[in-house]
Amino acid sequence: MGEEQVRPRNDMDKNMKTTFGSQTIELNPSGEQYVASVEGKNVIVQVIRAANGRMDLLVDGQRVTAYVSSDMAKRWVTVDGKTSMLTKTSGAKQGVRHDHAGGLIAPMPGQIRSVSVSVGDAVKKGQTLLRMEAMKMEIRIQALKDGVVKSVSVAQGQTVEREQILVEVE
Amino acid sequence: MGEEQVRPRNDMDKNMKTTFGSQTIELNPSGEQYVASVEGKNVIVQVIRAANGRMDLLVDGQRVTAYVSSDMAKRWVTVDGKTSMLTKTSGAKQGVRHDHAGGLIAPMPGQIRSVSVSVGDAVKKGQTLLRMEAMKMEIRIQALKDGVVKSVSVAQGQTVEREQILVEVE
Amino acid sequence: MFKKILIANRGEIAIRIMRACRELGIQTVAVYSAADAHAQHVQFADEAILLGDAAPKESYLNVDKLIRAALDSKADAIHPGYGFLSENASFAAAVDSAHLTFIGPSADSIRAMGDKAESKILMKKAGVPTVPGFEGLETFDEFKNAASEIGYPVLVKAAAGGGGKGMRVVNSEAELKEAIETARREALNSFGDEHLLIEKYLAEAHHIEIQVFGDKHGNLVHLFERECSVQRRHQKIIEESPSPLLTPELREQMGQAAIAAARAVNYHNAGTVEFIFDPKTSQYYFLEMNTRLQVEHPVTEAVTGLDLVHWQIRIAAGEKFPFAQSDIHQHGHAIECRVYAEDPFTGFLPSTGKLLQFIEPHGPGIRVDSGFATGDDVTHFYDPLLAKLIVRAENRTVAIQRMQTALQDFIVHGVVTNIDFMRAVLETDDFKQGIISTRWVEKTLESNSGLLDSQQQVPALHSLIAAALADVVFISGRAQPAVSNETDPFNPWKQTGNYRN
Amino acid sequence: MFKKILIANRGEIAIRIMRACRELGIQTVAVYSAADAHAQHVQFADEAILLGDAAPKESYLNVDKLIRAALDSKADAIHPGYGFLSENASFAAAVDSAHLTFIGPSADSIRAMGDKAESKILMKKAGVPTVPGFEGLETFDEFKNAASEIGYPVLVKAAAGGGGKGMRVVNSEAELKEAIETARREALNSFGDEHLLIEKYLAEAHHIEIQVFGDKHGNLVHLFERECSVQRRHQKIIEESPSPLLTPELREQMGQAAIAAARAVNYHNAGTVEFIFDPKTSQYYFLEMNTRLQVEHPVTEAVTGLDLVHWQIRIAAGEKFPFAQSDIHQHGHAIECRVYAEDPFTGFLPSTGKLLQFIEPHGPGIRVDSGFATGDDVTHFYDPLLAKLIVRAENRTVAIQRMQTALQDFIVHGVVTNIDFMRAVLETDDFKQGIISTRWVEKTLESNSGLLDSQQQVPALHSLIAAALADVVFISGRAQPAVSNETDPFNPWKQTGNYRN
Repeated sequence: MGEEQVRPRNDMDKNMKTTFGSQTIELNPSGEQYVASVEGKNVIVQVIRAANGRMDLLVDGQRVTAYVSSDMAKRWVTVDGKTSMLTKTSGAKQGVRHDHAGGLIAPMPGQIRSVSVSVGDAVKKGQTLLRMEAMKMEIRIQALKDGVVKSVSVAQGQTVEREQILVEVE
Repeated sequence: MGEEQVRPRNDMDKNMKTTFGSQTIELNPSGEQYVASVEGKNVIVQVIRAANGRMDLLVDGQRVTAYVSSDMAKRWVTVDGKTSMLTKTSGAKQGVRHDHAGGLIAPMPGQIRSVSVSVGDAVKKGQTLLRMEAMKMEIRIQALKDGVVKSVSVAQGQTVEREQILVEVE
Repeated sequence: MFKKILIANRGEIAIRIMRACRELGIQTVAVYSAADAHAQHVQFADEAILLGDAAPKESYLNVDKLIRAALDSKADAIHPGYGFLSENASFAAAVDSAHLTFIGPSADSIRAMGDKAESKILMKKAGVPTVPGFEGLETFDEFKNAASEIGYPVLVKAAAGGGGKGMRVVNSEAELKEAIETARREALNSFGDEHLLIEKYLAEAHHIEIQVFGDKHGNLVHLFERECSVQRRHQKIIEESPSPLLTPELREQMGQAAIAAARAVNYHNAGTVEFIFDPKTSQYYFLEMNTRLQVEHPVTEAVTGLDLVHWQIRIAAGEKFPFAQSDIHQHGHAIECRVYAEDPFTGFLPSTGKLLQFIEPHGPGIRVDSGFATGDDVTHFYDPLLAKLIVRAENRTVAIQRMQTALQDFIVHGVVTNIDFMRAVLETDDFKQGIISTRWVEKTLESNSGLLDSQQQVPALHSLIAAALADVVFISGRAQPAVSNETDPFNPWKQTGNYRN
Repeated sequence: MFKKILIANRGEIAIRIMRACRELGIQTVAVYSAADAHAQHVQFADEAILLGDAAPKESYLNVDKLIRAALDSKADAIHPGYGFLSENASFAAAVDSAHLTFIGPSADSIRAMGDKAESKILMKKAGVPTVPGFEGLETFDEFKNAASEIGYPVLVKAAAGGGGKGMRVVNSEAELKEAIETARREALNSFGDEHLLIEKYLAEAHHIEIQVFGDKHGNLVHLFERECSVQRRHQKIIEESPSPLLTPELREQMGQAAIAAARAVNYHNAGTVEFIFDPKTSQYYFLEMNTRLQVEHPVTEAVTGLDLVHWQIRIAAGEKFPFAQSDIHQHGHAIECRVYAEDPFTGFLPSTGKLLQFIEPHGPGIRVDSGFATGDDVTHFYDPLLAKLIVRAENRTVAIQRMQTALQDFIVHGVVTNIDFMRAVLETDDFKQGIISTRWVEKTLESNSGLLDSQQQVPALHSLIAAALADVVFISGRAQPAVSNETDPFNPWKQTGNYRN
């Protein structure tokens, strides 16, 4: 094919297993290529070139260009113009994000404008629990279900970070 | 001015003298700035930002953006859209390039097409000494002055590098 | 001509204005807040002046600091860009009083059009068609009665407003009270004025606007229309020119109506007259006039070949138009996509973070007006517009194809963007047929039409492979990189410190 | 429409063609020589096939290998670009024989225009004005007599040639013999044919060419002129449209002459009819017809709004023009500057090396067609064209201003370029007045007019300071960088291995 070939590294000559969310992928070095296994399906992968966060691959003979950036456990990946954000998880840590199922988190950094409920209040699905302001917009945080307020973690005027828990409803 | 200030490094807290061709510049750290001296003239230099080969400077209060790349002793510098190539020289090495005053060097890599003179030949200024081919063009190497051929370093068909000496005339 | 212009703005529009200044041989002064010390617009300018803290009131909205910065830097004019103080009549007046030139219309023109209620009355007088509705209401009962008379759905919106802020659609009387309260709060917060007006909400309407331009010698021309109906949260995301809906006759009528609107307020410099267009009846109604440069002005530049910012500056300096209406033509087709740091899956809430990768597309007919670069932070302090992507082609079909490939080549990592969403919109039959109305995005998302499904939540096989391989190929801090690439001596991935793990 | 196209070329033109293919939904196959394994055009394509060694004969000029690559990759058409095999009738015929489509004119059209002597005879028959001269001469005496009859200065040039190769200006009989010998050698070497023709050399002439385009259904249109008189070594470096010299009447006459020339050889697809224009008499003479896409085609795209490569592909696939001559207009003004790796101080000899920095300019009205990126090698194997910089503006004055700032923003380190030289040319009164003839560069340099002096050989103070500071600020391998910049996590200067010292 005349393409520059990239050899898997020696210290990598064993199977690598990575889990992103619910999907696990295994990479097995094989000569100058990798065999990638996902859900029992195998494909042959060859790295043509990799630099500046861009990889040119041959996947089962098909040329694939991918951009990958890394931030902690997050991987931003763009293939064919589609961008996905994957989060690397170990088996044990899976489901971490669901711990906050009853907790309402700040969708973005901003400032709390008003808090309408207190601990112990009964709330209805869709009821506005608090209002915050971010990027000059008012955002209403509403109850996702009927329930009782278990905790209120913020007060009016307070600045909050993205994904910070604001209110928990049980 | 609210600009981010960059402190000269501690291990650099002494005067630095650099010579490019015939010009020598001295940089003296002074607080958070430098005093640059060229031919007895002093200017105050402050580094606002430096990344990816680009520097934003304040030179006597005037904002200057410069791009600098380095290759061995060469420095490529672009300021206000003007690009210069400077060569760092020590005092001892100055004038190295003039050693070849009588020697004709290849202006670019290429192949020798024909050699028209031999050692001992008398040549006239402007006489074609050899022809080379590069980038599909024929380049004639001509004598810069009347003289006698002292050496011929290449033969027909030979591939030559840029700045390789081809013929010397005395 | 001016020697030095201060640009009282940030981001892509500040840079776009500075480019025009450079081409005209004019020095530029950037202003910035503490959050923007490293911003691209600061790096682009000849001089840069810190205004204060990140909060707009301390920086980009602070009239006194801006005037002082202009005087200190010996600028002779101020360009306000769009947003911030661009439609603030007091700012324009303050610039005048400081013996500086405001690059825009007169303070009087801004004031006349700034109050949506008053301007509507003015337009009725000038014979420009307006949407059925009422101005100057105060009590809830007045609003309630007005709404009943107009018939639901109605729209309440800030009299001083623009850009979708302080605006609410009300479908029934039950929603009216909260809508009025929220709109008032947003209006007060955004524009310092809580007055609202109420009008008929045209559900299937298109938003079509006409660019107008006047010099200080009484010449007024229009530069044709922009179709801006692809909106979410009442804010435009895709604009184009020409509009697929207009016939030459309608275009001419609306152009003349826009000129009449501008003439009614003695307008000079660039302005936009926005119309609501009902495709069923081909009726158009004056919505409001934006007395400033518009975000989507590049679409007009692409089809007319005129540089609107050059002309803003030249007009402000007193030049006369060398052309008449008959010299101006629309050629080809242009589309703009606004690339926002926002998440379509959370109702388009803004997304913040550090840009880990920011690669702009290039190619014939492609223009990118951007305010960011790899490594920059997208903060929650300001509008989440990352860049505007504009394509020009000989017809609408080719323009859509070109935009699709350009969006595909636009790589942004570190914040969630609307790029994939816009690709999905461009792919729909509705867009291809040019029949998207202003409520289309909202309705289409509500009806679960697959607009978001097409952006698979489960990553494709190739993405998974790439993500897993990246750790092997790029992670450093080990013996040596798995991939050596001699053509790339500056490969940052070879360096431990760069892999943020 | 085609499903897959092989591009038998490299560099910027290969990428430009691939962009068009992508927009039309067509897969692309790149070909490359061993020297180009890392080249940008290889990275841009959907597939890439190695042809052979760096020497063109082993790769980009190898007909058999190219046809085999097209068949192997199941391409259904080949686009030849410009240069290489683009005007080789045998190649076009071989593509046909392999049941592939050649994206260009027929082999017969190429052949008819390929021989400069024969085509001149053909043009005389078709009523197209030609330069006084003689074809079909063999002996030195024949040339000598012809030259005397025409009157010195005369031009000897390759009958099969183009692009300035195998071409010599002869000012007196004393120079004639060596000129003929050199031209013959170059002709043989470049085109495999040593036949020469001789004609009157018009010293103050302009080079003005007309873009023509034909479909396979007999429709032929012209897309107006390009003024290409800024040349060094008989090769263009700056082109523009419209030409400052042409009146609407002359433009129409030359357009019709170009269509007549194309019709005489049953032309379809894109072609260019080159004319010599004498500004004193406003006479124009047919020079040659280039039966391919031209380097400077973006200038025409900018003023007509048509995408020439799209249309090349669509015409080759059998489509009919949906427009007539009267639908095509020139709008605004466009200029192209060819950024070459060449040194104006050594008579524009090519410069080779690794690109240490390659930053392209961006902005409204700016287009860059480039084949290189930072880290790439510029080798001596191929043409030293790095990129084409094209600007579009509403008139010539603004276009020149825009080009000046764009050139200023084009940063190339590692090879010497002609950027500063082109800036100096654009700055001259002669360029501003549009009176530059094809010999202007040569004459101006000979007369020591300061064109090169303005590019100070002694670096300015600011450059010296920057060069000295770089070692302090950027050199790593020491404790830690002097400058920390949090917005730039990938700063390559922080890394020892990247500072090439």
